[in-house]
Amino acid sequence: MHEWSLAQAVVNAVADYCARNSCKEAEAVVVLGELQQINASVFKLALKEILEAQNMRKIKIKIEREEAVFKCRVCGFQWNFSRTKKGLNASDAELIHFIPDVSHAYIRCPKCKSPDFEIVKGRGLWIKEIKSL
Amino acid sequence: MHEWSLAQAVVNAVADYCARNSCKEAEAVVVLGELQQINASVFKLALKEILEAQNMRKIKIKIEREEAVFKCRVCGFQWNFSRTKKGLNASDAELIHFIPDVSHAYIRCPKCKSPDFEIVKGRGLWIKEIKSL
Amino acid sequence: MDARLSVIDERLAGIKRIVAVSGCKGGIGKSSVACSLALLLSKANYRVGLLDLDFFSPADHIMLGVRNVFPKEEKGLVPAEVAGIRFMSIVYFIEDRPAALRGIDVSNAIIELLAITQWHNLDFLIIDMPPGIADATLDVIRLMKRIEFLIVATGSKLALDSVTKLIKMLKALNIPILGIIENMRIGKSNAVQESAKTLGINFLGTIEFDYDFEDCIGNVDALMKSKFVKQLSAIVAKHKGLLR
Amino acid sequence: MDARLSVIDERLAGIKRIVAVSGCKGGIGKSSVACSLALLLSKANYRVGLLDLDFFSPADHIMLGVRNVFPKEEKGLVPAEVAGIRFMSIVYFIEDRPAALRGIDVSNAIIELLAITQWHNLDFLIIDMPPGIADATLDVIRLMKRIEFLIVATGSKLALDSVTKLIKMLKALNIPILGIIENMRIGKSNAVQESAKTLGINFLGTIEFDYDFEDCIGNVDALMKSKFVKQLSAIVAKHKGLLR
Ligand SMILES: Nc1ncnc2c1ncn2[C@@H]1O[C@H](COP(=O)(O)OP(=O)(O)O)[C@@H](O)[C@H]1O
Ligand SMILES: Nc1ncnc2c1ncn2[C@@H]1O[C@H](COP(=O)(O)OP(=O)(O)O)[C@@H](O)[C@H]1O
Ligand SMILES: [Mg+2]
Ligand SMILES: [Mg+2]
Ligand SMILES: [Mg+2]
Ligand SMILES: [Mg+2]
Ligand code: NI
Ligand code: NI
Ligand SMILES: [Zn+2]
Ligand SMILES: [Zn+2]
Repeated sequence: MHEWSLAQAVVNAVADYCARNSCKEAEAVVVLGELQQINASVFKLALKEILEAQNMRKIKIKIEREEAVFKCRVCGFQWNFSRTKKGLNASDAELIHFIPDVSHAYIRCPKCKSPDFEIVKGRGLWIKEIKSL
Repeated sequence: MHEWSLAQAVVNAVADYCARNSCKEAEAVVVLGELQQINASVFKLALKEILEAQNMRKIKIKIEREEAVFKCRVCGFQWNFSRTKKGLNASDAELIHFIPDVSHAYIRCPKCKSPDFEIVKGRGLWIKEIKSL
Repeated sequence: MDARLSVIDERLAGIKRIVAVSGCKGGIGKSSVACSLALLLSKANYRVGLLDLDFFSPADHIMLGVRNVFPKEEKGLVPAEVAGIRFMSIVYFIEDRPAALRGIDVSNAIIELLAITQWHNLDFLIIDMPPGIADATLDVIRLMKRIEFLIVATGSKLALDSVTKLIKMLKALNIPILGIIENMRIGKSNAVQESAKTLGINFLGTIEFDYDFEDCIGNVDALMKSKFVKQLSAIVAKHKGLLR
Repeated sequence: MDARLSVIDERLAGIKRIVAVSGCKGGIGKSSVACSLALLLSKANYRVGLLDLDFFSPADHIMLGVRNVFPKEEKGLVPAEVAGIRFMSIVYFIEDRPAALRGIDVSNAIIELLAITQWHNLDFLIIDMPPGIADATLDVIRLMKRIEFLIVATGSKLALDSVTKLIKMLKALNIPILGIIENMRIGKSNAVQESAKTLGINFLGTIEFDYDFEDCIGNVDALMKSKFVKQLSAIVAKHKGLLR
């Protein structure tokens, strides 16, 4: 349930935005990058709980998903997380869930075996947009 | 005259492109980032000399310039190289000319004094486009 | 927008003091000092956290003989407790695998760790820093506004050259420096003490080269009885105002 | 598109062998071995280049007592010659200033150096690597297809843990490893030799802890007469096929 800590990060970011823009109603679009494997229902529950506890019931948070794409810095090959995910056992995937960057210890370029790849997109959680309503 | 070595890099890149695309006439757009302070006339002369020596007279190379912009990772402040350049003496500027990244030893954020800034653009030479004619 | 940055202050709010043990050069004893200091403070009944930020040569888990523990998932990750110290390290996540991490990955992993680690209330968070003035050093400076540096150096010309650069940078940024500890002294040179003077830094004391230190690694009781820890303990006692 | 990448192979074309001295952990003697090896090979009449890629603790200029030299600008930068060695280092460009370089800056600076340095013909280019498996290590692997690694380690559990990770990665990538040199030996432990065996790596020999080594730093003649260099020289002689 470490999703809670990330939900709180999102709520704080929106609260900061509202404080700066003196608004009480706002909408944020949160993107969940595939590599971090956030459990969306746990995350939504946490968001709801935190928003209520902080009296921020007028904040709406939309959730989008982004697939994870890697690009090898050595051979240029590009691939999706879904392709390499099969090779990971559940406990390795769980460790990447906590710190997505440690994927460099578990995932290799399917073409040249290099661990030197870029996480082009879909690393983890980020806020695409916040606007006041 | 270390511009010669960078001119050769550009010619090689274009030659690689031509080899891959089996063409003899091509045009490249080279961007000179301000921070690297490349002497454009020296650079052009070197390009001409190398293209002739390599029998690549049908290659056209256009040169554009890009101003250098920094952004402080600590306070978020953004500024132009022209602003901090005044504070550099000629020999410091010359060292940045060779390795633009060593600007992190010479330039500080004008607002918070941090050396932890991003070179947002205008670091150095890059090829914006190559196309066969 | 990086939401994680908005929660880091809150995660650190229960921590009274954050001390980064650094020295720019590798192999000068940063990890040895960081672990020993954490043990000493814990033994003196302070609530202590230890964060190993050297992702390439994480050493603290070996030093403390950490085995078969993992943080607890509870509104984030609650560090495992080891010899009374709340301990967080990249080894939980990479174990003994090689991890090819470019600077951008190191930075992202540090931000993630700071955003999800629930330290709760601590008197001290000791950070074991990697060598260099790269992403980890720049990120702790950027993200932990209250950070203080404890510098380790050896008397070697090579180490003094690197540490001098780090100190110059910290001073220019007005970041508090608790002082400098000389480590692995063998001869009689006063080079570290003199450098401290020239740089205007508190010289805290000397830990001599301890020929038996290697045998204590991995065993907390043995460490606590080592000459190394005894000398560090004397340094801490001598500068009581510094760490409390 | 990064044009610089298109010229690196050409810049390295005149170099017969490229040897990276590495070991993942800091302070194990990478710089001491790299400089001494360059001196030994140069004395044996090989044409030798030395590239210091540790941008945070550059040590080779101190070790070799380099002063008041700068590369010559001639169709790029031609390294200054120091004790018969063509020497390239970040210190030409930053001198004694602290340089806050994130991984992306380190990577860019390495690419720039490789693109503009005119080594001309060399029998050996020795690269003094920084600690870690970060940008510098990943870039030399990526950009220098013919690279070979010479590993340095000490008998400490901490050093062996890090070096093991590096070796595992290099082996998985099929990068040639010349072997492992044990440095700073004090006691009688065979830990390095045993690790070499377990990892299937050539164990090349031992350099003992040299209590007089520090006094030789900065003086090439003194270095050449040191016990350190004598022991390294014996290792090189014993494995003649390895470096020629
Ligand atoms: N005072 C000392 N006497 C003897 N060995 C020491 C001493 N301090 C550190 N060491 C040893 O030196 C090596 C480097 O120390 P370490 O704490 O890992 O340095 P760093 O974290 O700066 O890289 C380790 O093998 C450690 O056990
Ligand atoms: N065999 C040895 N005996 C004594 N001191 C040594 C020996 N090898 C290296 N040193 C010293 O140990 C320190 C670390 O060595 P260095 O070559 O800088 O390591 P690295 O490049 O791996 O960080 C330096 O002060 C160096 O002078
Ligand atoms: Mg996570
Ligand atoms: Mg240049
Ligand atoms: Mg350490
Ligand atoms: Mg070194
Ligand atoms: Ni979770
Ligand atoms: Ni020039
Ligand atoms: Zn690949
Ligand atoms: Zn700033």
